[in-house]
Formats: sequence, C-alpha cells, structure tokens
Amino acid sequence: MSMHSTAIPATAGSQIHFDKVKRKQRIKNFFKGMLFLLPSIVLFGVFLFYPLVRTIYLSFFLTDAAGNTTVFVNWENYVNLFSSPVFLQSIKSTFLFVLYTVPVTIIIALFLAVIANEKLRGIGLFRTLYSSTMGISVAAASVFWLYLFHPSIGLLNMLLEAAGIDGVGWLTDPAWALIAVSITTIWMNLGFTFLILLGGLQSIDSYLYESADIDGAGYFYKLRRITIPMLSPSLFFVITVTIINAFQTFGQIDILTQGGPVNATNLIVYSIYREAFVNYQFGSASAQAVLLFIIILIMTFLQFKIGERRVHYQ
Amino acid sequence: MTIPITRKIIFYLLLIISSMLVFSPTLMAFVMSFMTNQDIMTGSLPSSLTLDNYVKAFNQFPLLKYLFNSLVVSIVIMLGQLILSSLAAYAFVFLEFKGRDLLFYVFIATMMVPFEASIIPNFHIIRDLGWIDTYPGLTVPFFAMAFGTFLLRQNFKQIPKELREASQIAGMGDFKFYLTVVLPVARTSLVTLGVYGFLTSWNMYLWPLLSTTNDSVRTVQIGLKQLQTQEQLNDWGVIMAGAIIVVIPTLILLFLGQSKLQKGLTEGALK
Amino acid sequence: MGQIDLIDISKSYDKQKNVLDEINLSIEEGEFFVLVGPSGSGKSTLLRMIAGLEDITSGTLKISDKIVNHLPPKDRNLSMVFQNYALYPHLSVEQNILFGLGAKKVNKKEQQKRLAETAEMMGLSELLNRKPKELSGGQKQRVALARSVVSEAPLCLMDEPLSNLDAKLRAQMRIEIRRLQKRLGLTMVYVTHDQVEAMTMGDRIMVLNDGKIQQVGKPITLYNEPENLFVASFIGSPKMNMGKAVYSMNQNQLVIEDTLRIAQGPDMDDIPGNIDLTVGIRAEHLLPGTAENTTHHLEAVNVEQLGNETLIAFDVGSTLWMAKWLGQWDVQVGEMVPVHIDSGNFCFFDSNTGLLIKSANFVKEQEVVSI
Amino acid sequence: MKKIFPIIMLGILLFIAACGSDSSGESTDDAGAEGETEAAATETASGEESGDSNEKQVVTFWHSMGGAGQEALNAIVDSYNDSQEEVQVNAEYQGSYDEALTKFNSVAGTDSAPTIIQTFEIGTMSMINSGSIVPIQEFIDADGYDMSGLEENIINYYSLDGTFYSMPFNSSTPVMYYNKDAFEEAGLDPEAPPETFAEVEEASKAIVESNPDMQGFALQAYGWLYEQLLANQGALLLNNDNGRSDTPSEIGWSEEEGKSIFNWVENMVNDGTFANYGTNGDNMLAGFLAGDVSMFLQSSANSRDVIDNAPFEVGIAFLPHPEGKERAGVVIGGASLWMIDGKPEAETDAAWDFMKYLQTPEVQAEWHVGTGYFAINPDAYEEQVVIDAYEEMPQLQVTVDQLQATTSSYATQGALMDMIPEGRKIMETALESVYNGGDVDEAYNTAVEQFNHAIEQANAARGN
Repeated sequence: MSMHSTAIPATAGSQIHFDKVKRKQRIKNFFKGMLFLLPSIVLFGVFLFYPLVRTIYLSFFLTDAAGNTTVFVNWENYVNLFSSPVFLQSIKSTFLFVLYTVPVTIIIALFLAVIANEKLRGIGLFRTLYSSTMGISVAAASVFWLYLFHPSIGLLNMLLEAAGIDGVGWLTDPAWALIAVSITTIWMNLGFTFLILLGGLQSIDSYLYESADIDGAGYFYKLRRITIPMLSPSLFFVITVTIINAFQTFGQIDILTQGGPVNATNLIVYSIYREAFVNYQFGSASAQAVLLFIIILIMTFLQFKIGERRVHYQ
Repeated sequence: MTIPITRKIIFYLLLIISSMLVFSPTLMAFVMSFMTNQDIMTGSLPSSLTLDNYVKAFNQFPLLKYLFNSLVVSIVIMLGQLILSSLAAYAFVFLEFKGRDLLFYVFIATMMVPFEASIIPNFHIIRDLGWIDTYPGLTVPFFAMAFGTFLLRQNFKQIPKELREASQIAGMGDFKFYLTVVLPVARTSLVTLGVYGFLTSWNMYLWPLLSTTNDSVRTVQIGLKQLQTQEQLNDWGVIMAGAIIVVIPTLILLFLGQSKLQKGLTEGALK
Repeated sequence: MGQIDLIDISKSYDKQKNVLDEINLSIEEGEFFVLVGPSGSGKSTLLRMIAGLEDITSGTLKISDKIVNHLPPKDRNLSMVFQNYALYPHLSVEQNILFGLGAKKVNKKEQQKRLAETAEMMGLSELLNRKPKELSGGQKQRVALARSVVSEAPLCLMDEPLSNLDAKLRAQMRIEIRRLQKRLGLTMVYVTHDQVEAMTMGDRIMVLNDGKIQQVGKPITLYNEPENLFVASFIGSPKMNMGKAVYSMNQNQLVIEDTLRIAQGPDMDDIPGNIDLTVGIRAEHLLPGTAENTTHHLEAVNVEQLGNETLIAFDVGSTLWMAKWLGQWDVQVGEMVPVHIDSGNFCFFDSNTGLLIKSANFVKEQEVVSI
Repeated sequence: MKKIFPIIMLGILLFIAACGSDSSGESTDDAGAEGETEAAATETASGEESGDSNEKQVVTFWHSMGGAGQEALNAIVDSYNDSQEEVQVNAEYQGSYDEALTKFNSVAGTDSAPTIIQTFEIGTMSMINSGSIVPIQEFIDADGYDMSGLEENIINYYSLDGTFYSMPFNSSTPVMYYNKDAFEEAGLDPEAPPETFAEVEEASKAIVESNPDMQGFALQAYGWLYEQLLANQGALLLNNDNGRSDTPSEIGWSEEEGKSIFNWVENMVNDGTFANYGTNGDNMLAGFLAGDVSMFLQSSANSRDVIDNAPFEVGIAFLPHPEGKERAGVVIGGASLWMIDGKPEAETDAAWDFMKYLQTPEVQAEWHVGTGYFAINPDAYEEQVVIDAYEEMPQLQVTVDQLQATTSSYATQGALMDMIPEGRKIMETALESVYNGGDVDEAYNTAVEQFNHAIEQANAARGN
C-alpha cells in the first residue's frame, strides 16, 4: 500500500507534473475505495442488480413454466396489470395495509417506550418482554396468530364469545382479514420499533425535562413539546423502515391467508409470489415486481423529502 | 428524581397490562406446546401437561440437525454481513473517491428491492453456481447488506476523523487502520448489527426452502413449515412445540443482547 | 531538516472561493511558529496541508528543500498533535504512544527504549496501562505529546492542542510544550485562535484572516506595529482601543468619535488629512491623568478590579475604550475620570484600506527591554 | 478483539472457497445430526457413483407431504429401504406442491434434480410440457408391468392419448362429511344423507332450526371442489374434452352448470345456514369437529383424521349434485409420482422398482388405512388391515364406493392444462365473494372472464 515516491528536487516542480501525480492519487484512491466496496458490489451485483435487470427484462415477455422467455409482448404485461381488477385490488390492499400497520405500530411502540423509559425497579424485565417479538420469526409468529384467529378453537373468538359477542371470521371475512393480518404484523414489528424508540428516548438529555419541570410543565405537555420533537430522528427512522417492511410483507400472508379472502390480503409481494410460483407467469410477476420497486422508491423519496424537514437533528 | 407513589402505581399497572398483551401470544404458544390435542381442539384449559408434542416434533425430522444448520447459516451470514458491511461503511466514511456518494445512494436504494420479488432469478443463479443444498447457497446471497452498511456508516461517522489522520501520519495503511482501530472502536455497533443479522437470518423461511432439496443443510424454519399440513388436520400442539423450539434460541439471544442491540440501533437511527 | 517553504499556496473547494489565497511563507528550522487567526481563517487548513491531510490546490510546498506536494503524510517525516488528541480509545497509554512506531515497524527494543524515555520525560510512567477514558485532560494532552515526541520526527504540527484544557492547565502546558520544543530542537508549527497563546509561545507569529496573511513577525512586532486594523485589534488583550478620527484642519485638532479632541502634535505632521482615519491606542497607554497632565475627563462605565491592575471602561462616542492601570484604583461607575492621552501613543490607520499609516511613537522611544 | 477479526475474515474466505469448490464437503461435519445422518451423507453423493456395487443405489424422492402424511410416507419409505439391499430411497420434503414444482422446473436437467417427484394432479400438463420427464409408459412396456390391476378411474386421469405418464400415488376424491348425531337431533335420518343440492339446503335448515349454534353446511372456497361439483354434473372444466383431445381454448362448462353451484351456495348464505371458512380447510375441519357445522365437502384423504378426532358419529356421503342432473361421479385428485429424465439408468430402474413397491397391495393397504388416500391397487381392499379398518369405520368404504361408481367420461377423467392452478384461485375468489354476500352474476361473470383470460395467456405463453 505504501508509495515509495522520491521527493522531487525543488527546481523540477512543474505544475503539470503535480496534476499527473494528483490524478494518479485520485485513481489510486478510487481503486482503494473500490477494493473496500468490492465484496459488497460483487454480491449486490450478482444477487440484486442482475436479478433486478433480469426481472425488468422478463417483464416484457411471456414465459414457460421453467421461466424461459417465449414471446416478446412489449408493454402488454404492464397494460394487463393496470386493467386487472385483481392487481388493482392488491395495490389498494397494500396501501391500506401500510396505512393500518405503520401508524399503529409506531403509536403502540411509542407508548411502550414511554412507559418503559421510567426509572422503576424491574423495568429491565418489561423492556425485555416488549422487545421479545423481535426474536420471533415470521413463521412462528404467524403460526401463533393463525391459531389465535381460528374461528372455532381460536383464543380470540373464544374470548369474544365468552363476552357474549359473536365470533369474527378473522381470516375469512374480507372486511376483517386485512385487519387480522395487520394485527399480526403490528405485533411482530413491535419489538424492533420499541427498541429503537426506547433508545431514542434515552438519548434525550434529562436537563430538557428538568428545565421543563422548573417551568411547571405537566407530563403530557412535556411529552408533546419535548419528547416527540426530540424523538423525531428515531421516529423518522422507524417510519421509513416499517413502511419499507410493510411493502415487502410476505411470510405472514403466506401462512395466514394466502392472499384471500376475495384477494383482500393479496399484497403485492404475495401476488408476485403467486403469479410466479402458482401461475408460472414470470413475465407478469416481473412486471409487478418492477412496479413494486418503483412504488417503494417513490414512497421513500417522498418520505425523505417531506419527513426530513420535520426532523430535529441534534 | 423521585416519582410520586400514585404515579408509580399507574406506571406499574400500565407496564404489567401491556406486557401481558404483548407477551401473551408467545406465552399461549408455550402453554399449548405442552397440551394434548384433545384439550386444544375442545378449547378447554389444559387438563394435563405433556412433553409428547416435543417428542413428536423431534421424531418427525432431524430437528437437532436443523437447529445446527440454522446456527451455522445464521453465524456465517452474520459474519459475512459484518465483514462486508463494515468494509463498505469504511469506504463510505474514511475514503474519498469519485462517485462515492452516488454509490452510497445506490446501496441505500437496494434496501427497497424486496427479496421475494427477485427470488426466482436468484434461485437460478444459485443453481448455475451449483450451490443448491450448500451452505454458500444459503448464506452468500445475504452477505451484502444495505441496512448494515447504513447502520455502520452512521456509526463510523462518530469516530473522530483525527484518529484516521493520526494513523495516516504514523504511516498506517487503510486496511490496517480498519482492522486495528475502526473495528475495535465500533464494537458496540458491530454487536448490534451482528445480533440483528443473526435474528433475521435465523428467521428466513422461503429462501432456505427453495435453495435446499434435502436435509443436509436445511434450517429449522423449514421444520416448522413441515409441521403444517396441506390436506390434513393440523396438530396444533406439535406445531406450537416446533414454533417454541424455533423461537427459543433467538429469544435467548435477544434477552442477552437487548441492551447492546438497543444502543447500537439508536446510534444508527439517530445520527 | 525541518525548514518549510510555502510558495503561492492556495486552497479552494469545488473551484469556489479560495479558502487560502496565495500564501508565501518560510518557517525556519528549529523555530516555534504560530499560526493564529479567528475560526474560519484557514489556519487549520494550512496546517493540514503541510501535514498532507489536505490537497494543495495550487502552489508549492517544500519541506527541507524537497517538494512534498504529492507525498502522503507518512512520507513527510512529521508528527502531529490534534485538538481532541486523537487518542485511540481502545488502546492503553503505552499502546497509544507506540502506535506510530508499530506502524513504521520500528524494532521492539528500540520501541521500548523510546517509550521509557518519553514516558519519563512526559511524566507518564505511572499511567502506561490506563485507557484514555481513565485520564484527565492534561494527562491525555501529555499522551498526545508523547506520541509526537516518540516519533522523533524533526517537524511537529499542533492543531489547537490546548483548547480543551482549563485556563490554569493551559498556562502550565504552554510552558511545557515550549520547553520540549527547545529541548528537542523541533521545528514546531502551532495553530491557535488564542492570541495570548500565540504571543507567549511563538518565536514568530503569522496572523491569518479570511485566507490571507495579515502579518508575519515576532510577537512584539505584531503588538507594537500591527500592519493593519485586523492585526491591531486581534493581538493584545484587552484589544486596542479604536476610534474613527477626523482632522479639523483649521482648528488643528484631531476629533475622535466626535467627542475626543486632541491637539495636533508634532507626531501627526506626516498624517495625510484628506482620508478617513482610524486611530488606535493600547489600554496601557490610556493613562491616569494627574493634576498636571490631565487632557480629558471621560465617563467610567465599568470597572474591573484584577488585583494588581484595574481595568476601566470609558465611554468614547459610540465605542468603549479600555484603560489598564497598574494598582488598585477606586473608581465609581458614572464618575468622570481624568485621563492623560498622549497623541504620540496613537497608531494611525487608513479606514478604507485598514493599513497602518503610522505606529505609536512609544515604541521608538522605549526600545524593548532586553536582559 | 483485534486479533479475532483478521482470523474470522480469513476463516470466512477459506470457508467460501472450500464450499464453492466442493459442495459436498459439508455433510461430513454435521456433528449435531442424529438418525438421518447417514441418509443425508449418502444422498449428497448422488447418481454418479452408481456403478459401485457396494454402494446402495440412491433414489431421491421429492414430495410435498407435511404433517401426518409425511409420517406415513416416511414409514413406507423406511420399510422399502429395509426390505432390500440394493436401493436407498431418500424422501425429501420440498414445501407445497407449487413450491416443489417451481423448484423442479428450475433445477430440471441439473444434478440437483431428483429421481422421482410427487406432483399434484393439476401439475400434470406442466410436467408433460416440461420435457424433463420420462413417461411411466416406457417402464411399463419395458418391464411388461400389468397396469390392469390398478384402479381404472385413477389410471384414467394420468393417461393421455393412450400414454401413461405418471404413477398415481396419493389419490383422493371429495366426499361429504356429516355429523350423524346432529342429524338425529334435527330429526333427519342419519343413514340417508342428502344427495342433491336442494336436499342439502333442506337438511341445513333443519339443523339450524334444531340447534342455532350449529351451521348447516360448509364449502371450503377451494377450486378443486368446484371442479368436482362440475364433474359430478357431467360438465367439463375446459373445452376440447377437458383438454384431452386438443389444447383447450376456453372453459368447458355451460352457464347453467357453472352457476348452479354459486346459486346453491347463495341460497344457503341467504338462509343463514352456510358456514364460511374461506379457503382454510383446516379451520373448516376444526369447526366441524367442534360442532360448529354439520356438513362439509372435503377430500376423502381427511376421513381417517376426521373420524378419529370427532367426539360424535361421523357420516360420509357421496358428493351432492343439482336436481335434474345425473350423478356423473368424481375426478381423481391428489398427486402422482413422476420419473425424471436424464438420470443414469441404474437410478431410474431403482426408482421404478420403488414405484412398483408402492403399488403392492400390502403397501397400499397400509397407506389407505393410515391416511385415507385411496389404494391405487384395489387388491389392497382385500388385505386384512383394510377389512379390519372397515369393520371399525364403515364410512371409509363410502369413499371407495363413490370412486368405483363413477362413470368414465371426459368430465370425470379430469381436465388437463397448465393454467389450472391459476383457474382454481379465480374460482376460489369468486366463491368467497358470494360467501360474503357478493352478487352471484357479477362474481360468476368476472370469474369466467378471468378464467378464459388465463387460458388465453397460458396459450400465448407457449407461443400459440
């Protein structure tokens, strides 16, 4: 790595020479940077960009069951998607799902973080319990809730019936299924979101609260005027992450509803999976994937545009 | 600061109620895993507790082997992610070269690509590499990680630039500086990312199923999937036992690493 | 070894405004050279360019007569102490001190020898196994110095090394650093924003503002003969009292800030009357008036008792002038105090260019006392 | 700490290098494995070493049986492996049929491909089109194997143009399960279950009247059941004789036939006697067992499970049919075993031997009783285990009777096309929308439109 450059005698120092050295230096720096990034770039290239390019390519074709292209159809896959009520429904469901899960997850996690931020005896146990859902895999969590939502022997309906309320067709009623899946997702995301928000709370300087105490501010006033604004970077982070995750939801759908009933929970990623794995329409699946990618990109971009302005960085 | 007693009680109430709500599904699964199918089906309280479900789960597949594979796969992915992410983050923080920022945004953009959407081309790559049923097939595709790079980059930025400069003056190369200074100094965030990476890889489920054809490298999540039937009646007790087996290692890890994890994630999220 | 020449050095980022503009400077071997200026003046950038941590946009940098523009820091044979000390938090004091030697693959025996010497010299022998976070500010500072010393590089660069210490410790470290530099015969380039530090430590000082050299010279020269308004107000504490001045030709008077009228003396003969003037006078030259020599009465607006000195602020037009009188003076705020102002103690500046027209006579009368 | 990282780095690099070059290396260090270790270890060293006479010939068998089915299957495979010295069959679970098929399509032709794959009946056309399989017919001809001993109605499904493509394995048909106790309570004859749509509606009403906590009838939103209800009316799913004489170009049923099912369901939904379990068969089963519903249609494969778990008397009846239509019978469902092309002869021969073993009456009897799937070989019904089981659970017999009462026609032979999985989903969605109070005409018309579009797409994708 060392460069054994001999010092140039003072008289020979011409400007052109330096430019050359500088350019060399820049090239060297570039290669050094690339060297560090190479492993990531290679793997991203192979397992992400290439598949992405391949996906875009496939989206203009029809394919056979093995995924080989057969007929070039230009934009037809895309046109079909936009005229397909099933796909439009799945876009709608996806957005609804984001709308259901993201705010609720964050509000609940924030509540948990706020109460778990008090200096009380045994608080560590509660923090551990609240973050526990992060350690539960999608497969396991979905199985838990699959049982909870069971129409006859599920705990939820048994509780409802015990309270004299008719059971709900959690996973069979189109009006409820998306909500049921959302509940599962919210529960699964709680742990991670909670941890980040708790960390955010703990990094708020206590003198802010002390000075507010001197001003005689009440609990909720402090919450609203100090905690939330000071927490905004953490909030911004979890919002971004939960939105991206929500758009990419797959496992719980596969186990809980498989897209039903009446396509109510056929979120885009699941729809892609079904199109590819069940229908062998890799072309159409690819077109959906491309659209999903674009949607997430736009959403994130918007979020950064709108959100960053409201974030108070320290 | 002292907290008034009434407020203390209110907080404890809130804490206890919400922890019961949050933890009850897990607790319920735990209890169910010891119940007989009869009790579960009739929706009664457990009349007797039994280990049969666990015995059954262990007998149905080589669960220990699956657990071992999960461990290997998760550790390898974790290490791979740590190495690649930290190298990349190092380049993004300490090296200056043309196109660095653009490249960083490209990295971040990769977070948006849902893996399931490109799972089939990925599978074809693994197939062409001859990596089906191998640990590399299960692990290598996940080494490069935009989230990890992002997290570590935020963290490396906290390392004073002067440390780098002091070592430059001392004549220390980038790679050595990365190894001997950056990695040890950023220990907390590496642990965080490690725990995060371990948890997510442990929980992977579609990819291990697709990229393996036999039990030699299969992971425990597939075992859980196998416990669910397609055309027959689910044996909930066994399924829950399987789920508990799957969940316990990660829960333990989480309980042990919770405070570090939280600290590291906060640094990544805040700055 | 150790002489540094800067020839037409400029620095700009992204082809925008120059951060440093055509700096020409020679630093002698064995010299303690201080770069001083307000924050943002470009002094740190200049230091980092010498170190090789920043690119040189144009110009030539020579160290020991060799052009080093293109050399990476490690090949320039220098050491550097940073403002935040740049101690590796995960390494012990010993490991920190030996960090550079390890990187340069100096053999182990030599390392230990130098470590022992340096630790002894810096008084760190007891602390070798501690981690940086277990050290006080002054100890950290010493470790950073030790790291520099142990490298045995003839050229040492320091970037505001004392700014994180409290006042008392700072004064002590000033002396230590100065002594070290002399003892080891180092060429030292020292960056600070604190003019007291500059004055007390430097063999020579360069005042930098807005990327331009204001003045280079010995501390006392800068104090007595500031080349421009910036240097005049930057060097010295309290700062030089300044006031806009107008010549009233017919009355043969100099009117300062529309309030102070001073009779024209022989000192002012060669001051052109047709330009805007700014006059400056050091606080110690605003003397207490005795019955015989009182020239003006000024209103005291603030009094600071320092023990051996008294600082009195006077209201002069729109500005405040400070007087520094030896001893303890019982002056009440609001009192009209008799003062003696000698026009010979004024420095005259051109208000438009800021350049010195004439320095105070005082300097010429009383040569700097040499022992 | 500072020493660890370089070592780990190095370790990873070595690991990657080692795994990359020699992918079978890992199976040696499976220290944590129990029991199945040797199976796994031998498995990885696939086909290539078949010439070695000391080694057992390995046959890789991909299947999609989870849960209890997997248990039964593993038992059979184990007994085969123990029964002889030459062949070692490794049964490996590959996820759902869909997932297994996707995986197979991707690895077909490579070393990772199995020797035998189990695929559901509607994957038949995809498998034939894939070009990566050997029709079983070749082995039958070469071996002089007599197929006439096997169940005719099952055989029919898997042969096309006189060629027999795959070996049926787990075959089932839908039947109607009912709660005899509830029937009795409602004043219905538990021995005379309803046969037509209208009779089911009537019985449902009676049930609900006698017990408001129990619903009358449940139909899982499952495309397969819809197909069966069509076939039972003698209707085709696809035109061109269910795709058996030519590639289908559109649906094969008439509006009257197709809509009758929707109307039937709608009537019960309106009566408030219908229990909606959506697409989830397991929930429906549990509901039935918990006494929430008195009748439902489901695969005969569940019969064993249902009878065992029900705390009441379970009745099994033929699939209902609309009034004024003859009962045409049912189409075989389930899955069959396919022989994969491009494997060494010794390996395929061993696989064929295993397939033949599966068809022996003893094995089939075991399988039939253990799971409720049919015995492919009717001789199995003469086996003592079956006779004993029938004695204990006479209901099991009904499933066999129904199959044997089926009249052979294109309708009951079953439809063949590669888009059927997609078609099923379309019908499921339509059914669900009716369950939830959607308009029948609208749901039906949308479904037909989508169905035809899917056929069109599938044909277009093949370049037709």
